[in-house]
Amino acid sequence: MTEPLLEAVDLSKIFPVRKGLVFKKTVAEIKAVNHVSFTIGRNETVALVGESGSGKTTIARMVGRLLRPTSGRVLFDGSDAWKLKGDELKNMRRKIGFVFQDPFASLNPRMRVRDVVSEPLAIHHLMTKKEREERVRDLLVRVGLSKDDATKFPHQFSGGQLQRIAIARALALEPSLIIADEPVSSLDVSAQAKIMNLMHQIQQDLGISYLMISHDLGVVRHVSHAVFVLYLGTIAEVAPADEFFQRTLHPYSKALLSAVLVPDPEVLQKRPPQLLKGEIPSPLNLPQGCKFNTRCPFMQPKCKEEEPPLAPTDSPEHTTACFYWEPIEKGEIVPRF
Amino acid sequence: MNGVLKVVDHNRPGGALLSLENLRTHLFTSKGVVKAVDGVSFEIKAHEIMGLVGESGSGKTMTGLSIMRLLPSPPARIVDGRILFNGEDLTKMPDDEIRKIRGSKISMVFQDPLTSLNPLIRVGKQVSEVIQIHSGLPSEPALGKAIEILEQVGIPEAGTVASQYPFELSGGMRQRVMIAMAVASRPELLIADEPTTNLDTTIQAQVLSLLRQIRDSQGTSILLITHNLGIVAWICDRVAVLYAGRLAEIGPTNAVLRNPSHPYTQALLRSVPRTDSERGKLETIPGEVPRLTRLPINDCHFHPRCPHAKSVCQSEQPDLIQIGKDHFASCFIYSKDWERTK
Amino acid sequence: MSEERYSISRYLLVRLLLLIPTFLGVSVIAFLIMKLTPGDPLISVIGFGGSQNSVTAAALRAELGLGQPLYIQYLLFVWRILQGNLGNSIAQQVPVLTLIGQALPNTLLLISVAMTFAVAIGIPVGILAGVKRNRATDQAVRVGSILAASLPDYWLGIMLLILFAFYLRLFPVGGNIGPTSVVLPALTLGIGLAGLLIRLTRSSMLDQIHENYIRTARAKGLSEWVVIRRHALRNAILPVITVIGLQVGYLLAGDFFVEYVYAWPGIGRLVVSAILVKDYPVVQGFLLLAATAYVLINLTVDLLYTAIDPRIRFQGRE
Amino acid sequence: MFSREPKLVEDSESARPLRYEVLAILSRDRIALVALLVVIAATVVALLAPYIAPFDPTQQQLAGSLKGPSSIHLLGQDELGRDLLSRLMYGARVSLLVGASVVGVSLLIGVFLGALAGYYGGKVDSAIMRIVDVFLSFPGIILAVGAVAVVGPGLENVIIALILINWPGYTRVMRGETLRVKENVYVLASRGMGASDSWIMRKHIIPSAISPVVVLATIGFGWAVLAEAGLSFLGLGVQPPAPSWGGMVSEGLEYVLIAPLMALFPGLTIAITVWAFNMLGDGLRDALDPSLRI
Repeated sequence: MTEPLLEAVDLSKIFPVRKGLVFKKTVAEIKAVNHVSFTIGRNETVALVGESGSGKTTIARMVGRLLRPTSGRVLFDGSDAWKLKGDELKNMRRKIGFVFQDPFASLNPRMRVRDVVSEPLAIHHLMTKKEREERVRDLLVRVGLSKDDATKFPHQFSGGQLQRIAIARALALEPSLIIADEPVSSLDVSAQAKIMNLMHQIQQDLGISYLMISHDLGVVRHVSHAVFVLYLGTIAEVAPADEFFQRTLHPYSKALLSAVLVPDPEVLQKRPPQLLKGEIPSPLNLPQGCKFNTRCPFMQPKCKEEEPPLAPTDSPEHTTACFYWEPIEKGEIVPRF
Repeated sequence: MNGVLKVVDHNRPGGALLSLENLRTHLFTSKGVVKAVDGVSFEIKAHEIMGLVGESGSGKTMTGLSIMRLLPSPPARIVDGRILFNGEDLTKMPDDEIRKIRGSKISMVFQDPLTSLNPLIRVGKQVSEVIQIHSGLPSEPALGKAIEILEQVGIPEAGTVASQYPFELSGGMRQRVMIAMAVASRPELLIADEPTTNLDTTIQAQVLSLLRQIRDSQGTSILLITHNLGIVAWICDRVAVLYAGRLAEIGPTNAVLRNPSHPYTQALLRSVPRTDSERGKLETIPGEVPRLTRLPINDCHFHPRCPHAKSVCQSEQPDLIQIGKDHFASCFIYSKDWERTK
Repeated sequence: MSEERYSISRYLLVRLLLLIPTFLGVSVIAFLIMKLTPGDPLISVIGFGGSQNSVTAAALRAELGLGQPLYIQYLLFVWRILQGNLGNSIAQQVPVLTLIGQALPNTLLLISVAMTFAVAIGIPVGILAGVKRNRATDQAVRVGSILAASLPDYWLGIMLLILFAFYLRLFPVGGNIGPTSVVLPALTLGIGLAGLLIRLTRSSMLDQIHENYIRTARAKGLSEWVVIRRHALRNAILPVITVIGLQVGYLLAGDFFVEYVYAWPGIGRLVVSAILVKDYPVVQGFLLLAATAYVLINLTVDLLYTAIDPRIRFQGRE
Repeated sequence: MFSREPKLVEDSESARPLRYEVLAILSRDRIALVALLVVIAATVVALLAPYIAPFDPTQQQLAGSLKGPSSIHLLGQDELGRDLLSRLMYGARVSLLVGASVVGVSLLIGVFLGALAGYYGGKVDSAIMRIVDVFLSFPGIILAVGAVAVVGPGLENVIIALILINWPGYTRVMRGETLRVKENVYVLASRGMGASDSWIMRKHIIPSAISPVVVLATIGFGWAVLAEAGLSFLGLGVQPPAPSWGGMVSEGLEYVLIAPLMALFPGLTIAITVWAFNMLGDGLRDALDPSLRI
């Protein structure tokens, strides 16, 4: 196997909660991300899946060098991203592009499309003005917009079109990785499909890797090669995508998957969504032991005391952080709802 | 035209709780008239959950607000049509009468529960307020009843929660408070506008199941406005699909989702990313949702994006045509002379 | 509950501690503003009073430490303030505190009558304009209220004086010689304030009336009047309270034009005439008083906020 | 936040560069347009006063002392027989010069310090905001009167004094806006592309944060005109015989019972000019900036 494009090693992020108006002291900690490791290969899409408080956006920002990890390393192309300086850092910046959730928010409404898309080129002092204009036009055409859109302002576009502009901007520096944080979740269904197809096409044409953050497993199904399920900052399950959607092992993954409503009444009748009890616990007050134990229908006494490690299963590259995945799968532990 | 049936049949016994007849709600903006709702007719029967689906700009929220007579005015105004609730036309009703219906017989749950709750008032008080105005109970017993209702919608330790402010609650809890307010007076019709859009997946399932419980236990009819066809598939009995302010298709959920008949419904269903399919490309609908200010009057608004479009689609507006039992689509394909049309 | 009370008293304490740097800055400015005056202040004093002999002058010099280096003078100044001694007026040879004490009630009377008038007019009209946005009423209120806030108050004072005191003879011409004396000066101040409050109430109402929770209130079946009174107004009033508070602080001397025109014996007139004759102990005393009033009013407004808005209360507890 | 229904107003005005917004607002708001015309007229009069004023503003004509309006002296004459209209026209030069320089300099200081404080936060922020707090804790106009009294009357000193009390307000508004703007995802996106702090400030923060400051500046212009007139009324501004609006009200006060028009006209001129700036600011604010409501 070739060297991975990106390696996240044992990443953790703790946000201190400070009190006091003058002398601020840390009174609590939010453990947003706990010891998360993963790799992204070349030309591969890795999906981080989870609900609010799962830490997926925090991970994306640490990987993209927008937020400093409390501990752990990010290796990009073999070098430690958080130790790079000067030209090397600039170089790494060029290799990572970003696409954010809400295109209305991630594009400066006061800039023309031309300036939005060429902003990365301008920041890195690349190309002459004329060459940049040429490049902007190429990029717009590549993402399915018209050359003439360059002079318009963001408010003249729909959400889907704006997300195309955001993708064009991310592609401007010819990155090898694009970090996409919920790139389609604020879009209409028909626009969603188009953006996902566009991202797919770009991967095929340019050999780009994606780190895809999403809460929507339907979206994840269509784009990703590997799936990481996060719950309260901890990895619950890792599997190759094809396997994941055939066979989930962690009770949280199962619940999450079943809560995705397929638009087919018959399928839902056969396999109705499994209702979890209670709310997602506050990250300020994480449960002892397995973080899912407060809502898990299969909860056993041990789950309240010990935190299950992410451990291999009987299938290659499929790991899960549940003590009881095997008895659950065999039906030896009955769920309590 | 031959073979065309009207959906609305007032003479049917045991008929509709609510029926919309040719509702037109337009927004009069400085950029032109936006025909947000442009001739929509459907009915909601007692005890049923009716889904109203559509994408941005389809007019689904405006339909809900029209029923409640809560349109932002200016710019919105009902320009035509009737909204019959238990046989009475809501569009003609004087303000003080519609007010008696709001919150008691018809109530509404909105999309964003944080901003939809008053930030400065304790949630118990916000629920008891609606009880007080419609039942005339004094404030103490009304608060007690509010706590009872908060319990019924699945809020643990309802007494404590009642004395909290909205910002202290989670998104799911806030939406339960909104639902408690809406069902406090046991309405006959509950309009839920995207009630789960900003909620987490697992919480969404809980809230939807709560809505279904309310229907089952209280017999409330629900108009569920959503963009998510999965939600429709799970809890709706019937569904109406809107496109650019007009009804594209309407029928029992099973029929519409398993046998979609309007080309828009078909395309929409194919473009939903599903967990039970394969990795790879999705089918898409070509083109963009049209700008509502620039729509022609006499056409099928979907024709620029429709793979089957003929010239008639550009010059005439299709009527609803019956496809199956209670299942209608507004598409010329189902007219008898489609083969011969150009 | 006790936790809440505890945290509020703590919050108060911290807020009061935060005032220390502000007061230091204020004292430096109060000190410097008159120190930078070119020439010897005593010359103008002697010229002004005409009765002081050179012995008095020398004593004054010693008391104020005028011969010492600047920082010593400053330290002496702060030391005297901390003892509650604001010094004597050079021009009138009376303790500054006495002068301020005589003038303050007059100013407070003027401000409170003016503010009552402004609130009584400004808030209802502002609500009306906000509810009837962009109709003719609103536009008329808009033009009028902005005009009211744009009138130079000394000029307005003169005009009202001519009209009501000279021609119509409804009110006394100047000074504080009876209960009717306050009417014209208060009206002069109140008109501008009312204009300001109308604008503020209107836009604050507009902010709230488009919020989702107002739609929810209507969806409950509440009447429009109840929606506005019980839901919109409560949220809209917060910024208005802030401004009323700040205006009271500002008017402590900011009303001096009005006091000047009407010969009203208040703080504003006292301070401005002290400035003009370089009677700097009075000016310094006033600056300290104004800054104290400003921060105390700010603090009161903040506490009112926390009483009304639970979100702030809980942030305070954090 | 991520509403799936269309916004009622399809093309929101706030989503474009400032100059487009201003034009769009004025095209709809007739009253603000009138205000703009008043401002333009005042500016033209001020610039062209030497050419269009019928008389020399300081030329005395004792025979015409305190004469009312006539066909030659449209607004009448003052106690020294000077033409009031000409004096008002020349007075506009003073008022607008003070307004422009006070607003201009305060704006520069405020935008710079406010952006710095808001963007970097921490110690920079605390230091800047403590100073701002101190300045804001005095009644501004008294501070100005005091400052002018210290350094002596005159146009330059009035300008300096008004800047001294004006910059903190701009700084505070700019800081608040910067705090809000810097949370925008497009700022994060820019940082992700490798943008430097100075790039982010120049390209994103300042252009996006500036509109409430512009509103404040418009209203501040009116305020400065009013304040200058106040100081001149006290005799602390431009020294006689040079005309200024505030000074003219003050001169008129002495003869107010004999010739009330002498005080009336300059006062009205001040009121209309200040009204125009406030009205313009109000028009801009209603559409531009929901956050600034004072």
